Amino acid sequence: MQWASWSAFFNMGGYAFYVWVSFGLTLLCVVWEVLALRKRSAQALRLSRLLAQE
Amino acid sequence: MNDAWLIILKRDLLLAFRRRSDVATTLFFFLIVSSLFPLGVGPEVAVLSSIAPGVLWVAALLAGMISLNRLFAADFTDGSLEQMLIAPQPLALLVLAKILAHWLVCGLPVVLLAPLIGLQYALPNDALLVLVWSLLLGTPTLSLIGAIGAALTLGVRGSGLLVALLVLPLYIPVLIFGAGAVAASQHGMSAQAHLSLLAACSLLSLVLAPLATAAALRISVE
Amino acid sequence: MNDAWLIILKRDLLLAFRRRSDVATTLFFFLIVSSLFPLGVGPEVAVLSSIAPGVLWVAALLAGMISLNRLFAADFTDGSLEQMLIAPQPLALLVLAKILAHWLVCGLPVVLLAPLIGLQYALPNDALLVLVWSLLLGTPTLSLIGAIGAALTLGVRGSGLLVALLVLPLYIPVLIFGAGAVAASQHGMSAQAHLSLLAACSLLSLVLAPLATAAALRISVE
Amino acid sequence: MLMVQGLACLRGDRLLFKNVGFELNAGGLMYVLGENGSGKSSLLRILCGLLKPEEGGVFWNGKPIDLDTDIYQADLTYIGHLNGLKDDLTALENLQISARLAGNQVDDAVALNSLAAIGVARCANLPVGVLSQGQKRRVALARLWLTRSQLWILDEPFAALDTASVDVLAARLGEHMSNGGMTIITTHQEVTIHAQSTQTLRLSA
Amino acid sequence: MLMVQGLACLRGDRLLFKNVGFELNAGGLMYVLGENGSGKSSLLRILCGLLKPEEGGVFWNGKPIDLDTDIYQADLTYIGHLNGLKDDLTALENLQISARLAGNQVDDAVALNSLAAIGVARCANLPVGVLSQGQKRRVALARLWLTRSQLWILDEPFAALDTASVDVLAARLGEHMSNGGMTIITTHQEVTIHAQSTQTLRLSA
Amino acid sequence: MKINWFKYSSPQTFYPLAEKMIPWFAWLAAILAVAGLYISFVMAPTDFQQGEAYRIIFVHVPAAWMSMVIYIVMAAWAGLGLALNARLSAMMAQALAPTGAIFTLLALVTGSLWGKPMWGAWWVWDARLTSELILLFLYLGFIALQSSIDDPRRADRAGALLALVGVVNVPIIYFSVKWWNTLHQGSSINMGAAPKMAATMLLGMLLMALAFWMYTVAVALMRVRCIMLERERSADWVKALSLGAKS
Ligand code: HEM
Ligand SMILES: Nc1ncnc2c1ncn2[C@@H]1O[C@H](COP(=O)(O)OP(=O)(O)OP(=O)(O)O)[C@@H](O)[C@H]1O
Ligand SMILES: Nc1ncnc2c1ncn2[C@@H]1O[C@H](COP(=O)(O)OP(=O)(O)OP(=O)(O)O)[C@@H](O)[C@H]1O
Ligand SMILES: [Mg+2]
Ligand SMILES: [Mg+2]
Repeated sequence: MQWASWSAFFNMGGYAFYVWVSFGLTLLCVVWEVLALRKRSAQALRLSRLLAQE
Repeated sequence: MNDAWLIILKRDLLLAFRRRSDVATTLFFFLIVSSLFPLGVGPEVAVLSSIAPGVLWVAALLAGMISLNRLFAADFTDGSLEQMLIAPQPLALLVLAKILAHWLVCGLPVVLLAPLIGLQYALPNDALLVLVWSLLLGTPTLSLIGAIGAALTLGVRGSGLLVALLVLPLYIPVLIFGAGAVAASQHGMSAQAHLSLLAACSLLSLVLAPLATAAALRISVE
Repeated sequence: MNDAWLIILKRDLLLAFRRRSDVATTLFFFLIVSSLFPLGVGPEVAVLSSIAPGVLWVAALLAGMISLNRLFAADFTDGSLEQMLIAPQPLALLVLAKILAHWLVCGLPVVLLAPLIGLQYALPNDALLVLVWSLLLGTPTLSLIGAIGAALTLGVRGSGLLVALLVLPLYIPVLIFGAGAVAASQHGMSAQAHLSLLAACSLLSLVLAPLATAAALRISVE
Repeated sequence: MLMVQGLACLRGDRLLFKNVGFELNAGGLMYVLGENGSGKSSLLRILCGLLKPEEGGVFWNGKPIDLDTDIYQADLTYIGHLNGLKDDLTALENLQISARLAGNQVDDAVALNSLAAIGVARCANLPVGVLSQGQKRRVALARLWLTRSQLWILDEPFAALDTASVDVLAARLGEHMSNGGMTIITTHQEVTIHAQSTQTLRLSA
Repeated sequence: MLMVQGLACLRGDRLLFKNVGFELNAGGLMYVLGENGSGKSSLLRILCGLLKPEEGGVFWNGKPIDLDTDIYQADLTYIGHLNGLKDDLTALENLQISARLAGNQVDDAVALNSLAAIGVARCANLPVGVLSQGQKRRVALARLWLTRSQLWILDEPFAALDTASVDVLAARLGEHMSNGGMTIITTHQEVTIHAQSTQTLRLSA
Repeated sequence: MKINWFKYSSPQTFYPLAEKMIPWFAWLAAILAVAGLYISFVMAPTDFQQGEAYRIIFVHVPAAWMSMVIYIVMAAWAGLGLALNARLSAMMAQALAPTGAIFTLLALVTGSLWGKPMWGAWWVWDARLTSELILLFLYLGFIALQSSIDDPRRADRAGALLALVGVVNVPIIYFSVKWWNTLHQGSSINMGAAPKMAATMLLGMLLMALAFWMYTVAVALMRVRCIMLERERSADWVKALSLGAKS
């Protein structure tokens, strides 16, 4: 175990900003991509249903 | 009912939102062009930061110019432009709304992206700030003046190149004041004078360009 | 009868001759863009001459790119392209003829004008010579690679901007070697290595680009 | 009242027509007929003020239309060859925007009604880009159920419409005329439209 | 001999036609008929190899046309909706260039003769840009007097032609067929063309 | 046993198949990511030169790897689609592009975030950085071309051709950028500054890279399903499916 305490962990030896933004952005991209895809597929289904009901 | 210009503004923004990838191309063009220079000039930080104001502003000019054909072309081909011309509203106002939308979609993103690219050119922080301010004051003029050129070349053969020839020379004052502002702040001087001149250009073109564009549109739609 | 490519070459040159003003616009674009920089960067000779290779090459790149829409667009709209596709001749050969004509009309003038602009940037004589050589070896690659992009975007919405996005990244090696050659000679080094690389790029694209362009044209004409 | 005097139209270096004049009163319908290329669309564009005539003038209630433009344009609805629709917006959005641009505030229900009137209610929430040619045309024409302007100028409104829609549109035009409206129309088809007075203008190429 | 089997054509997401098949022998004439948008032009483009069919194949003398493309294309003359003329070149220059591109070397006199045959000899030295629609079409069609290929594919060749030229062209087509040529043609007009065998293909939208 | 590939390569059969495959890859990605993160934050020791900042390596390097791998895979699918006229291959290529672009962007951003504390600059015009930036442009060009062609068949084939041209050009770009940098002057900053990698670090990076791989597959499958729905909007199977689906 590398970390003496949670705060040391979050502090990342003074590089908190760089490390957490890196990982945070990666997480953000992943979450965003998945959500966007779910929305897109729901929208596509809705549109084809509208067309099918014609 | 004088909110017609608001309708046009909203419509154009909605359209841009529905076609996000189209919009992004202007931004990418700016990004690519401004990344070309270091590849041509070499990676030395000192040189890059000294040419950064000029290069970034030229890239903004070119991006502004190349995005112009999106301003009226679609409305022209699908007939919306005719409808705007015969709407019981002052045409110049509608034109202004379109220009505003175009700036929000094509100009503003460039303004926001510029500091990031400025970082790649190792511009110091206060110069970055001035860069953003100068672009904020200057790019509306680019859209305004460009609109005249775009309207004049609507439906003309080889309009892409033609619009460049018409519009780039008119952009030169904006380039000089804009790049001058950033360079001044880089050299530790005040950028105030340059920025005021940019603002003055913006105001002048804000008054004149919509009228000229409206007139040009009437000619082009005949 | 395998002189079909000669027919196409002659026809395109004849057409360019009949429309001389259209041709001049590329040259003007190059002129304007490369004159914008001194306005943006400031008049110091030392800075200007150190960025000259990069700036001139970037201007050549942009001029090459912006003239691309003239390569196939007219043939596409008037139906000559269909006739070329069904001619009993290898399409790649005809395409090569068109590219050659395009280079003679849009590339060569830029090569010839460049030293004049180089003078304005205070480039020394031997660097000017290398500039001309590098452009001579490099601009054909621009036309060749550009042809692929032009063929891919034929008849596509917003093709002007799109072709920039597609083609500029592919131009980068040419830019690097071309500007590198001039910069090397400026610093008193030999430009040989860069020029050979440029020539190699040209040869490679000479072999591959016409084939790719022919394939792209078949896709676009459907 | 619309009055037209001594119009001449030059396109390129060809004189399409000259000395065209007529009067159109409330409740009046006018057909403009002629072959392809005879200048029908050009005439209609002149009447809208989109094209300047080579000679002659157009007067609305006695005033030249290029003087009191805004008043004239508030009284005018023009639907040309082009539909003026955005492919990326839905039929409903398109209809509302064009109506509001012409000065008619409309809410969703009213707009939907007018789409229903011409039989494209089911397309209301589809982007116009996926519609067929005839459906697009009908979305454009749905504006005629919303507008309150007196003068309608329609360039081949029946083209690309199936027979049922042609009848619906003809009925709507008849209603407009019986309310004192005026219509100028070009068409290549035989369509019966009821009007208090009907006149025909034939252009020859 | 041209043989076509089980062709299907998809445009956008619409299936225009499927299961189209026929044979065309020396001296044969084939009409392709159908409404606007029914896929006539698309079919002709498939037959030329300009468009890939969704299904099926086209065979020339027993070989698929996308295998021995050059041989097939040497036997083929296609004139589509577009004339393939350059506005800035004269009629004579245009004609010579397109003939030579198709592999027929022609001198001035021969080219002039073929322009004369379809009645546009007087336009020979005018840039095509100043000609009228019908004259342009005739310059494009003048190639039919120069070509020696066996299979002609013509997309609405009679459109925009006046009656005299229609007769001249029909006679030329008859001559071609009597020499053992084949023609595939689309038209909206009734024109009598003499051929050893005539067949009709009707596409429905 | 003979597998009917043709059957699986038709959208109608692949659509439900992909639906079944997605959770597997998603869960694999999640498990691998958790393991990778555990190693990278808990097990991996502090770097004596770079301090804790080096932990960025656990996203940066996998992202950079993926950005390159995805481009090659995408071009391969595209080429396959072009050669065999297979719709599914072209759709896979189209589905991979945005994810590839995102990883490229992540490599750039995390690299910058690493560069600032290490080099004192967000960006230097180093060869590797520059070629990564150009890779981003190549992705964007591919996406923009496909999205501006309305006819999907044409979009597929045009995109495929572009991807192939790009793949030929990638090594050229890579070497040109490398030479460009070294011919001028020695870069004052050396990318190889990272010390010999400890085994735990390597393991962490590998796990994270595998997690990204699985994630990519899952997301590409999701996207390919959307593309199928959008393209075959008027096909009977989509109509039946959309009418059957809830909400
Ligand atoms: C915007 C900035 C950066 C970009 C675009 C970038 C890009 C890349 C790329 C493309 C790779 C994969 C190369 C390969 O595996 O061959 C890579 C690997 C790597 N990068 Fe970066 N990088 C950036 C900044 C940094 C910084 C600041 C550092 C550390 C000081 C760094 C350290 C590394 C390391 C250690 C590797 C692994 C090397 C290897 O596996 O061979 N990078 N980077
Ligand atoms: N912008 C223009 N510039 C030059 N000539 C034009 C222009 N627009 C139309 N013309 C020409 O004017 C003539 C008349 O065109 P117009 O569109 O008015 O015909 P029309 O009677 O409406 O035909 P249609 O029945 O096909 O709609 C045509 O010969 C056309 O080529
Ligand atoms: N490039 C294309 N992309 C998508 N759809 C197309 C394309 N070209 C044509 N279409 C569509 O295919 C259908 C048939 O077109 P085609 O040109 O083959 O018809 P046609 O029978 O020749 O009609 P016409 O009598 O008007 O010449 C039309 O609905 C058209 O909109
Ligand atoms: Mg008309
Ligand atoms: Mg047709």
